[in-house]
Amino acid sequence: MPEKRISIHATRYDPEHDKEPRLQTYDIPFSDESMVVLDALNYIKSHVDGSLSYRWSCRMGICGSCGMMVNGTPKLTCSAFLRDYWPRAVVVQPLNNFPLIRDLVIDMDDFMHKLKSIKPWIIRKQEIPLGAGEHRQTSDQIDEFRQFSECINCMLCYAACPVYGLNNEFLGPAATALARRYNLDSRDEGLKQRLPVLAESEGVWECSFVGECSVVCPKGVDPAKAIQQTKLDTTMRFVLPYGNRE
Amino acid sequence: MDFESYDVLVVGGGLAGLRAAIAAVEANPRVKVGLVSKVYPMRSHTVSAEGGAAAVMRPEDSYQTHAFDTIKGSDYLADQDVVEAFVREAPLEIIQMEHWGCPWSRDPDGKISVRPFGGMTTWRTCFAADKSGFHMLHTVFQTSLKYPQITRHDEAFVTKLLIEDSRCVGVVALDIRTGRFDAITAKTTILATGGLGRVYAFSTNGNICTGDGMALAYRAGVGLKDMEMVQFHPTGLPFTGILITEAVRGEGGYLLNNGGERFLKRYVPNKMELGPRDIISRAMITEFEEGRGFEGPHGKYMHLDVRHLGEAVIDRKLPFMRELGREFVGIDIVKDPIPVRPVQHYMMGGVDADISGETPILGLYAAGECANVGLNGGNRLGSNSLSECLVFGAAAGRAAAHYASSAKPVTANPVDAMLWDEAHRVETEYLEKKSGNERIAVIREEMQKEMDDGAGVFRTREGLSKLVRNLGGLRERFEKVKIEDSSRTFNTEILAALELDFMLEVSSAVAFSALAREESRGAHARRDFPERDDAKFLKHTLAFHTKTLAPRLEYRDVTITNFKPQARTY
Amino acid sequence: MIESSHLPAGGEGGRRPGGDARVPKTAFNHLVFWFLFAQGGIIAAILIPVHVLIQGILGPLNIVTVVDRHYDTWVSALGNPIVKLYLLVLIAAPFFHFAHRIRYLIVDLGFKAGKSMPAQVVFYGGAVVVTLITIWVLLTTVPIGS
Amino acid sequence: MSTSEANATPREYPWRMPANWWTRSRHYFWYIVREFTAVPLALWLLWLLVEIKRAGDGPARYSPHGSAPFVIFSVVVLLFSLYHSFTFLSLAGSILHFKLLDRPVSASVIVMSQFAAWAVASGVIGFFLVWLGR
Ligand SMILES: Cc1cc2nc3c(=O)[nH]c(=O)nc-3n(C[C@H](O)[C@H](O)[C@H](O)COP(=O)(O)OP(=O)(O)OC[C@H]3O[C@@H](n4cnc5c(N)ncnc54)[C@H](O)[C@@H]3O)c2cc1C
Ligand code: SF4
Ligand code: F3S
Ligand code: FES
Repeated sequence: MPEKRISIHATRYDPEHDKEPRLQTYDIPFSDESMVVLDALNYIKSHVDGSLSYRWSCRMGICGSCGMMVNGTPKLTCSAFLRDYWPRAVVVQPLNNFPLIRDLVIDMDDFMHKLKSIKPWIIRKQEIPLGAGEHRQTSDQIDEFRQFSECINCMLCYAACPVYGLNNEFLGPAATALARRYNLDSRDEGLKQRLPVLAESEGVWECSFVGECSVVCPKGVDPAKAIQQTKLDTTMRFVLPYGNRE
Repeated sequence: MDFESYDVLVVGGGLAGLRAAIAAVEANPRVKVGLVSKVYPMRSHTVSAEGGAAAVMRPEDSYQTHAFDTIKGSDYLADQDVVEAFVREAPLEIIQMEHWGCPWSRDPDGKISVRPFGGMTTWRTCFAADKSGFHMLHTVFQTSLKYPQITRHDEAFVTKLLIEDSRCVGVVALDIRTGRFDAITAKTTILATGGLGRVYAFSTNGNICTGDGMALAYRAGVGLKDMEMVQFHPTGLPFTGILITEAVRGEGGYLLNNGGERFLKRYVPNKMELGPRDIISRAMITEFEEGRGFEGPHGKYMHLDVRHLGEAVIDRKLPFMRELGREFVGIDIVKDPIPVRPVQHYMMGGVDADISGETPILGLYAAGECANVGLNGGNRLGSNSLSECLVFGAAAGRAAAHYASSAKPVTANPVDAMLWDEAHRVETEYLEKKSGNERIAVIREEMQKEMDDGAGVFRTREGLSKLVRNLGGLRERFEKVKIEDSSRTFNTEILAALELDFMLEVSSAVAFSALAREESRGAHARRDFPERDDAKFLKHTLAFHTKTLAPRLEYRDVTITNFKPQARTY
Repeated sequence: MIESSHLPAGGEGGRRPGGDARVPKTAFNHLVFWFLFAQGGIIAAILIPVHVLIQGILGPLNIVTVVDRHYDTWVSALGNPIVKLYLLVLIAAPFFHFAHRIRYLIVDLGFKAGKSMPAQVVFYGGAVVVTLITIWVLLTTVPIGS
Repeated sequence: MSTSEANATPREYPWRMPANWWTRSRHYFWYIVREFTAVPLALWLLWLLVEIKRAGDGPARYSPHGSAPFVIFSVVVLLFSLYHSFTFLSLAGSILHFKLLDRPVSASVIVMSQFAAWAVASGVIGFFLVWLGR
């Protein structure tokens, strides 16, 4: 039986030589059913073309660095199986909605700043000393925010969100989910400091609930829910009578 | 243009590095801290740790037993003063993480839960479901954003330490995005670059775990300690090497051979699945050799069975394992046993550092997996490493901040020359050299295979001698390596070459150290010397860089305080 | 060519104007718009389909008798203040929803002008105008009690 | 040797959103349809306003709209309005979060209750529209 093969079309862009990105085709052996798209890229880099650039590390879907567009959908390439595409070709492109640095490497600095802007740390009026031990927290209290704490910053949601694609000043899905993660944490008292960031004009209001962010999220974070809930809670704080304001 | 410099420069954005950066700022809010990492900090390999972090958290437990478990686990190669200090600090660090927001799993009364772990006599591993490392890393990273004193240099690859008059004054780093070389200077430098798993073909470690920090320190003249001590974890998924956490056994999973037998009863009868990693890994290899393993397309394996735990327990305590099973093996661990085999996992050895992370070079510190402060000896107990990153990361951060406040400033002159030299070296050795014909990946794959064969779970003199010979050959071939990528922008091929250079360096430290230790201790199992030999080898190996491939080896006594070496049985 | 330097600046800023230094402020206009949008949306979702079905399809096809098919019944219904109030809610509230959606749709289709202050005035102002017209029609067409 | 200017990232290829982005995926397309429902619904409500205004025409000249094109238009509007109701109620339901007896109410229960409310309201309104028309 002839060796099984698969075609990979990967984006190439070297700012020093290219005016714009183009696709390059590689025909590689598809030797193992458990091969993922990332394995294919690694095969290319190791054996065909050492200059192909992309990010990856853990190969177990947790470091969040290997997100790319695979046949038009944002995916973690380390958990996108070739067998799901074969015998069709696989088109691997850099994540949508971000400036492109090189080949499959996008510039995500923007997110790093947005992350910082939502103050993703526990804010307390009064810190308790280490000697006093831990804050008590029940499993139910953890369940309030658990889902939103699972974000691996993979940027698939930003790549899926057309609103971010149209206006990259939008705070966006993952940053809002993480803000909500802290706002819902029973140990945190920083809601008031985070609200202005969430509720400013480029904050949650920009989102028109396309919902695709949650569809592509590999970790079940549901950032769309985080955003809509933030809109609702923020509005209620101001619309409802004073009793509900903090 | 002012000559700016940091007080404390941290190399590495994993748990140890971030903890060090925060500790430095908290020790002295006036210090300026730089944090260099070759990947965005939250991509660091700490992210993949699953099981949890050990600390004495319960009244039933005691520092004494945690210390004893650790020392016995280390096969008496741990420095006992270090261990004793470690067990006292660990609970505070766990609570500190809690205050910073780490979503630790909780008991019904709201306190941090603990679970059993291999080699620990009692329950003391704190966990955040089975994504402990992920949650801890994101917690410290996000907390670090709070401090304006910390300036990050993301995606900058350190190629060399700047040493001036036997004092470390910073690093040379390649800005990956622009291809520019920078001298990032500082009064003190903390190495926290993680492990070296990628020198093996089959490893749980991520692509970035290439032993860079060890090689950097080694080349700068610091000894690498106990490099023969490489941990193999019993339960990796065949093919990918993805780790199935020890917590699976902690929660009650069984290891079964092809006869459906819990074979560990022949090896660690009192501990069974909760035996230490080195012994279980050897037991599995022995079973394979005696024909009691399953045969699969990716080699022999055993079954790890959690079906009897039931869906509820699995979903509450091991949800990520179920996800991994589904995503990467196509099984549901509620219904199917998990195929597993031993896999390279952790490096006990590392940069020689003392209890506060200080190395013999002034101004240079090390912490985390890349360091060897004497905690893990011959075998690290599962879940001690995350705690180690916290405790010794913080210690190094504080020590560095303290030293920096009295150290004399760094001057521009020699630094400029060193920067130029280093930039020039990389340019000529890699970018401008067009003559080579060796592929990086080919050399890397051969090195990995050699390491798997020669410095795996079981070692022999023949195997190790062959390994050092072949590493020599690979080093020569590496001189002729070819770089196809001529761009300066995000040139990952140059990084691969620099990493391979580092890996070849640390591999030979491993191989030579292993060849010289003619006994079996902890993870270092010599078929030709199956017994532990306290008379000759109750000592740390120190490997020093030389002009040739072979390091100069020295030995240093182990510090013994309260625990006299005994036979290690479970 | 070797480019090198000391201490590269850790590039601060991001893509938002002002970068990390700017001070965020709650946008109350958007807060109100969203609140009205959500209210209107739920009212539209729950009330409109049955009106369309009965008044737009079943009535004209004479499958059932419907209040607006006959002058008498329609006028007497419209004279009832509760009916007036109901119709006001039915018509006015959804327009705030529509205004919001259409404005965002325009932005989605690539017309940035949809975000501008004039667009906000036109769209939400439009909804206010529809509300006023509805009130006027309801009060003048069939006065209460006639 | 300089610092910050040199760091200004050069030559990145900027992202440009193609104008036809919403035709590139089924999900995006249905999202645009969802947003577009506002247009037919608005038109239909304007018609209803006209219908009210007509009541001022007097008994002799009163003629409710009932032409075939109008019925066809209504059928189209009905489809859009059903799509609006389904999407809005399920989306709104999934984001609401309440607690009942200290337990969070599951999203599916909330969505179900929204649909139930819709059904009841439609029944009551339908009844009045017909009953008042006797
Ligand atoms: C799959 C897996 C599961 C584990 N589970 C557990 C567990 O349950 N419990 C436990 O206690 N331990 C566990 N461990 C071990 C533990 O996770 C690691 O030892 C620990 O996370 C190491 O942290 P670190 O900060 O030292 O290094 P890392 O997290 O690896 O970070 C290294 C950092 O150094 C940077 N770096 C490296 N080289 C360079 C360079 N040349 N220039 C610039 N930056 C550089 C990297 O970018 C990175 O930021 C596990 C390990 C693995 C692989
Ligand atoms: S919310 Fe999901 S998709 Fe978005 S960055 Fe986080 S993990 Fe990735
Ligand atoms: S895709 Fe974008 S528009 Fe909102 S719901 Fe998600 S952020
Ligand atoms: S390589 Fe880490 S998420 Fe894919």
